[in-house]
Amino acid sequence: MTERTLVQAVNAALARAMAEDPAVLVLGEDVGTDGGVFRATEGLLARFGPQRVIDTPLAEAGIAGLAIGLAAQGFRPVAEIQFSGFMYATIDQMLNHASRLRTRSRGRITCPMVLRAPSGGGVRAPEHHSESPEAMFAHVPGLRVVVPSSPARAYGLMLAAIADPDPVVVLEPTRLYRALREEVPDDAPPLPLDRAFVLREGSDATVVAWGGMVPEALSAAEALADEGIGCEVIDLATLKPLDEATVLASVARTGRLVIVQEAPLTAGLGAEVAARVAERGLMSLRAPVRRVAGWDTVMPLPRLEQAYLPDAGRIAAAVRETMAFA
Amino acid sequence: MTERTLVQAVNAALARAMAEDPAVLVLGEDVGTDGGVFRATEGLLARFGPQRVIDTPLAEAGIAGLAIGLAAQGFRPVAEIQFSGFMYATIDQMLNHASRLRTRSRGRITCPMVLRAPSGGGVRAPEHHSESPEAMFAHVPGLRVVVPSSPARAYGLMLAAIADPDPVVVLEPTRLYRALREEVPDDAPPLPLDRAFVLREGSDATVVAWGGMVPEALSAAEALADEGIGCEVIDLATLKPLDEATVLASVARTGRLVIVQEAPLTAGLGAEVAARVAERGLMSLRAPVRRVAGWDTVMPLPRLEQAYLPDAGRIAAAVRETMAFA
Amino acid sequence: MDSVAARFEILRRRHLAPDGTACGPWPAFAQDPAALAAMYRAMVRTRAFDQKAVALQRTGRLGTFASSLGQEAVGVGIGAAMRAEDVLVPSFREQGTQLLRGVTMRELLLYWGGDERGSDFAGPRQDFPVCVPVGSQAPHAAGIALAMRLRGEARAVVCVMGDGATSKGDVAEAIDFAGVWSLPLVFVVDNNQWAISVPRRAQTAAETLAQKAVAGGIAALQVDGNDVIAVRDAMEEALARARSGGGATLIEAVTYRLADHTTADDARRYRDDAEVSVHWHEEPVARLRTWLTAAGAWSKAEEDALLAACREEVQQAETDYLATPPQAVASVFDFTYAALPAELARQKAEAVP
Amino acid sequence: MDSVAARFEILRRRHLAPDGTACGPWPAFAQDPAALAAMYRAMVRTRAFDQKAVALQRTGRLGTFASSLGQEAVGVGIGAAMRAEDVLVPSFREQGTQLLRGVTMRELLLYWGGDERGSDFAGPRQDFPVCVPVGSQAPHAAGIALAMRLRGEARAVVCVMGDGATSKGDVAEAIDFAGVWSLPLVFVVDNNQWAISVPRRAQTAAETLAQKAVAGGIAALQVDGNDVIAVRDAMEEALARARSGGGATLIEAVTYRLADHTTADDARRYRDDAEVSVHWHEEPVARLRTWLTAAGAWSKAEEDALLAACREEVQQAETDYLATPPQAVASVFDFTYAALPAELARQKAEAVP
Ligand SMILES: Cc1ncc(C[n+]2csc(CCOP(=O)(O)OP(=O)(O)O)c2C)c(N)n1
Ligand SMILES: Cc1ncc(C[n+]2csc(CCOP(=O)(O)OP(=O)(O)O)c2C)c(N)n1
Ligand SMILES: [Mg+2]
Ligand SMILES: [Mg+2]
Repeated sequence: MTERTLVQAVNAALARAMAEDPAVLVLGEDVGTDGGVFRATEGLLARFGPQRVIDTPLAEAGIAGLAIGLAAQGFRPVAEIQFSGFMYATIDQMLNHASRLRTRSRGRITCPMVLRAPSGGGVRAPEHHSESPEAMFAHVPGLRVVVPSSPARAYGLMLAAIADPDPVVVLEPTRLYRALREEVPDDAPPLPLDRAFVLREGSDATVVAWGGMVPEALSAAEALADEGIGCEVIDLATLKPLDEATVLASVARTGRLVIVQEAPLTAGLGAEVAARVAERGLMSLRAPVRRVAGWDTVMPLPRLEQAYLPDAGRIAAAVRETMAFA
Repeated sequence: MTERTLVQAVNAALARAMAEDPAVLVLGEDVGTDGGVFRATEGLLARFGPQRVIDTPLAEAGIAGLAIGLAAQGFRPVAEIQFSGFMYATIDQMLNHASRLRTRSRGRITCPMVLRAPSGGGVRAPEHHSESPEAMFAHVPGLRVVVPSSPARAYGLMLAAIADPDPVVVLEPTRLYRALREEVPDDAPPLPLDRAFVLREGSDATVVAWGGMVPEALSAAEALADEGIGCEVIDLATLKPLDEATVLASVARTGRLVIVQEAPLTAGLGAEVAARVAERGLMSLRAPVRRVAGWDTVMPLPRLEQAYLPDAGRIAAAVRETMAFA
Repeated sequence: MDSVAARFEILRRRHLAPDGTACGPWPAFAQDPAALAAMYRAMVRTRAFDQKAVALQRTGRLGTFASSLGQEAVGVGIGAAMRAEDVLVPSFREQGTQLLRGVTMRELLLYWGGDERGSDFAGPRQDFPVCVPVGSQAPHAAGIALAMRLRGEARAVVCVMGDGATSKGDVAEAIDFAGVWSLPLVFVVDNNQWAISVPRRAQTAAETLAQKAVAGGIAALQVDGNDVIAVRDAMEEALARARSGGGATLIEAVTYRLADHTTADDARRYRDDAEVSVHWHEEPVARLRTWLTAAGAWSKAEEDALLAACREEVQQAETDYLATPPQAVASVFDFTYAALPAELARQKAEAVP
Repeated sequence: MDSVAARFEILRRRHLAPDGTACGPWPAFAQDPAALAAMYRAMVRTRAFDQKAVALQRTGRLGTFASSLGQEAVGVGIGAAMRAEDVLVPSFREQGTQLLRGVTMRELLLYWGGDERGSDFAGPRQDFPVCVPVGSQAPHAAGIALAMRLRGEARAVVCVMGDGATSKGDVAEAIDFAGVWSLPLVFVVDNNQWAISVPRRAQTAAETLAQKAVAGGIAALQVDGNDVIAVRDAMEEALARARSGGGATLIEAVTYRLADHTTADDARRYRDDAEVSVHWHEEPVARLRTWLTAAGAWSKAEEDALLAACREEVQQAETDYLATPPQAVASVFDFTYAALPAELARQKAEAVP
C-alpha cells in the first residue's frame, strides 16, 4: 500500500522522474532545504543533491527564463513557482519564448520544461495566493496546461509532463494538496496529456470541471443522484490541448452541460468548453449551457473567500435549472 | 473637415485629453521627441512639454507599475507599450495591482490609467510585434479592455478610456492605423465603454468581430450581400465589460452567429462570446456557432502571416456554412 | 591600456554598538534622550503587536502573519524619520512603520485577518497597502515619487522591501527610474538575512545589498539595522536629499529575522537555533534599552508602565478587531469598478439576491 | 560613525586610439598582424552584409532590419574571441558575431525576410536565434550557462544586448543568477548610445553601463567598442575566466549607432547629423585600416580584393535567398509541438486540405 496525498504524489512523481532520468532538475524558491513551502520537493535535495535541486533567487520571470535555457541544453527542468499569483510574471517568458522556441527555430532548439505551481483558493491564504491563471496559459500556442485533481492523476500527469518534449504548465490545486489520500503505486504509469477523465457516468447532465472544483462537482453529482438526476462528471485534467471529444460524446448522451470553473467567469477556460459545444455539439443541447464560475471580481481576502468560490450547492442548483428547462 | 486616420485620431484624442485635463500624462518608450514609433504621440512633447510627455527607460513592467503610482496620486497616465508582444510583461502589474487597487483598499486608492499598445498582425512586422493579447486582459476583473476599429471610434473610445476612473487597456490595431481616413471632428464626444456597435444590419447571420478583423467582416458581409445573405456586423469594441445584450439581440433576430478573432482560437475572447450565446441565446440559434480565428499556432513570421490571418474569404465561407446548416 | 572609468564606495553607518554603547558622534536628534526613549517605546509597541498577532494566528483568529521580531529598529527608524505628508510603500513586514504612521492595530489585524477594510486605513490616506508580491511595489513607489516631482512638492516616498526582493527585476527597473528622474524616493532594503529559507548569500553574490543602487546611479548606504539611531539618521539624510531635489537613495539596513518567516513557516527546517541565538545578542530593543538605562533615561518603572500600556493596547485592538462586524458579500462587487458594469450587476444580483 | 563596506572600480580598456595608433601594450593575439587583418576582413564583411540587407529592405525584398553600421568591432571582437563550442545568445543586431560563428548570409536574410528557417542555421547549432524582445534573452543565457556548469564543461555563453536592454528587469535577474552560481557567462552591452530615440543618458543615471554588474557581484569592464582589439582582448579574458570557473563578467562596449535604429526608423527625427558626423571619426573599420596600413600589413590591392569578394559574397547570398522556395503553410502547424495534438490536426486539415 502506498497511499499518498496529492502533494505527496507530486513529490513522488518528481523523485521518480529524477531517479529515472538524470536530465531532470528541480528548481525554484525554497525547493531545497525547505522542501518547498508546501513540501512538494521535500527530500529531493537530500536524495539528489544541490546539482539537481536548486534553490533560486527570488525572481519568477528569471526562473522561467532560466528553465528555458536549461531545457534548450537538454535538461528537463521542473521549475516551481511558489504561489499562483506570482505566475503572471512568467507569462512573458512562457509565451514569447518557452512556447515558441521549437517553431521559431524550426525544431532546432526545443524546450522540454515544466512550470508547476499551486493554484486556486480555499485555504484562507494571503492576497495573491489563490489565483486560477489557467485560461491565460491555455491561450498560448505551444504550451500544454495540466490541472490534476486527485493524487493518482497528479502522479501520472506529472510524470507525463516531465517526459513531454514541449513546455507544460502544471497547476496543482492547493486545496486538494492534503484533502485526501489514495493508493498511488510507485510504478503507476504516466497518464496521457490529451485526455479528460470521466469520473462518474450519468445520463441526465454533463458536468465539466477541473482542479479544485472536481470534488465539488462530484459531491453535487452525489446530491443530485438522490434526487434522481444522473450527472456525468468529467475532469478535464489537461486544459490544453482540450479533449473536446470526450465532452462532446458526453453531451451527445446527456443533452445538458454545466461547466464549473473557479477562475473569474469572463474569458475563462469554461468559455472555451462552452464554445466547442456550441460549435460541434449544439444540436445535442436540450438546455442552455450553464457556467458556474468565480465572479468577475477580484478574489476576496479569506473572510469572503468562501462566498466567492463555486461549491457543490451552486453546481447542483445550476444542474437543476438545466434540468428544469423545458 | 477634419479627416483622420486611426493613429491620427488616437493622437488627437490624446492631445484633447491633455488640453482639457492637466492630470493627463503620456509616457512610454520613444513617445517624446520621436513621437512614438507609429507617431501616436507626435507633436505632444512640443505642445505639452517634457513634464507631461515622458520618455521612459526600456522596461515595460516598470512602465505599467510607474503608471500605477502616478494614477494613485491623481494623475491620469496614458502609458504606451511600443508593440503588442511586450505587453505580456505588464500583465503581472496590471492584474496584481492596477486592477485591484480600488478593491484592495476599499476605494481609498484608485488607478485611473490607460495602457495602450498597437496590436494584431497584417503589417509584415518583426517577431513578437503582431500579437493579439486581448483575451488575457479581458480575463482580469477590474480592467476594461477596448479595441477600436475606426478612426472615429478610436477617438471617442480613447477619450472615454482616459476619463474612466479605472484602468483601461486599449489595443489599437496596427493594420488599421493608416488604412483609411474618416471625418473625426475635434469636438466628437467620448463613446461609452460598455457598448458594441452594430456597423451593418442584416437578418440572416450575426458576425461579431473587433479590431483588425472588423473591416474583414464588413467586406465579407459585402460579398455575401451579393449572394443574398444579409449579415449583421457587430464591432464589439469594448471587450470588457462585454455588451452581450447587443449580441444576444442580434442573434435573436438572425439565429446564426459567426465570431471572428485574430488571436489563436483556444481560450480567445471569441469563446466568451460563444459561451454567452450558448447560455442566454441558445434557443435562438438555428445553426452551430462558428469561430473564424487564428490557429492555435505561433503567429508566423511575415512570409506566412497572411495564411494565418482570418480574412473576408474565410469569414464568408463560415457564414455560408452556417447558412447551409439545415 | 586600462584606465579607471568609475569608482564607488559603499559606506556603513552605526551609532549604537551591539553592547549598547555609543560609537562616533551622534546626529542632532539623538542628543535628546527623550527622542530616543520615544523610539524605544515604538519598538516595544511593535514587538507587542507582533506577539499578539502571532498569538491570534496560533489560535485560529488571524491569517498567515509575518512578524518583525528583531527588525523593529528598521520599521521604527523609518517611521521616525518620515513626515506625515510623505508616502510609505511597504512590503508585508512593515507594521513597525505603519503603526508609527498612524495605521491602527485594529486595521492591521483586520487586513491580516482577511478583511480588505484593513487597508482602508483612516491614518496615512496616501500610503499604499501591504504588498505581498515581492518587489512589485517598487515601480509604484517610483510613480508616486514622479508625481511629487512633477508637482514640485517637497515630499518623498519610502519604499521598503526585503533582501530577497532585491533579486526581482521590478526592483531593478524602479531603481533605474529613480536615477533617471532624480526621484524623491528612498528604497530601504530590510535585510533580515533570509528570504524564507534562502540565505542572503544564496540570493546574490553582491557583497552588500546597498550596491544594488550602483546599477541605477543612485546614492547608497548600508546601516546597522539593529541600531535605530543609525537607521533614523540615514533615513533623515536620504529623505532630506530626496525632498530637496537631490535624488534617490537606497539604504540597506542589516538586521536579522528572529522569527519564523511567517506563521506558516517553521524556520528550524533550514536554520540552526544556534545561529538564531547569536543574533539575539544584537537585537535592537535590548540594545537601545541598555543605552537608555546607562544614560539614566530609562527606569524599571517606565519599562513596567510601557509593557502594561502595550499589553492594554494590543488587548483593546484584539477586542475591537474581533468585534468588527463582517463585510457584506456585496462589497466584493462594489469596489471592482467605480460603477458596476451590467454584467457584474447580473452576477451580483445572482450572488446577493 | 561611517566605515567602508565595499569599494568598486570600473576599468576602461583601449588598445587602438581613434586615430589608428596603438595605446599601451597589446595582448598576444594582436602581435600578429595577420590576426588583425582577419578581424578587419570580418568587419568589412559585416558592413557589406548590412548594406545589402538595408538595400533589400528598401526595395521591398526584406523585412525590417537593424544594421550594425559603426558597431562592427563589437560583433567581430566577440566572434573572434568565442570558440565554436561556446554558445551565443544574441539580441537582434549581432549579425557580425553570427557571421563569424558560421551562420550564413542566406540564413540571416531568410530570417529577416520573415522565414523561420533562417533560425534553423546549419552552423552553430546551439546558438540561440535572434531575440527581439529586448533583454528577455538574458535569463536564457543564464540557464544555458548553468547547464554547462552542472555538466562541468569548459564552455561559456555570450549574451549580447544593447544599452537600452540594461534597464530591463530580466537583465538584472540574469546578472543576479550569474553571480550566485558563478556562471560561465559573459554579458556584453553593445552600448551604441541610443535605444531608438532614447539617448544613453535618459536610459539610466549610472555613469557606466558596466557597473550594472556591481548589482550582481560579477566582474565588470568597459571597453572602447570601436576598438576591435580591445573588445576581443576583453572577451578573451572574460571567456577564459568563465570557462575556468571564475564566474561571469559584464563588458560594456562603448560604440555608436551610425545607422538608423532599423530600416523602419528615421533617426533625423531625434538626433542631429552633426552628432553623427563626429562619431564617423571614431568608427572601427577605418580605425583598424589606418593601423594596418601604417604597419604595412594592409595594401590597396588587398582592400580592393576584399571589397570585391564581399560584393560577390553578398550578391550570391541575395541570389540564394531570393531563390529559396517558400515554406509550406503546413510548417506553421508542424513545429508548434513535437507531435500535432488532435485539435491542431483538425485546424491544420481545415487550413491545408
Ligand atoms: C513575487 C513573489 N514571489 C514569491 C513570494 C513568496 N514569498 C513571500 S515572502 C518571500 C521571501 C521574501 O524575502 P525577503 O524579500 O527577504 O523579505 P522577508 O520575508 O525576509 O521580509 C517569498 C519567496 C512572494 N510573496 N512574491
Ligand atoms: C521588451 C521590448 N520593448 C520594446 C522593444 C522595441 N524596441 C526594439 S529595439 C528598441 C531599443 C533597443 O535599444 P538598445 O537595447 O540600446 O539596442 P539597440 O537597438 O540600440 O541595438 C526598442 C525599444 C522591444 N523590441 N522589446
Ligand atoms: Mg529577508
Ligand atoms: Mg542602443
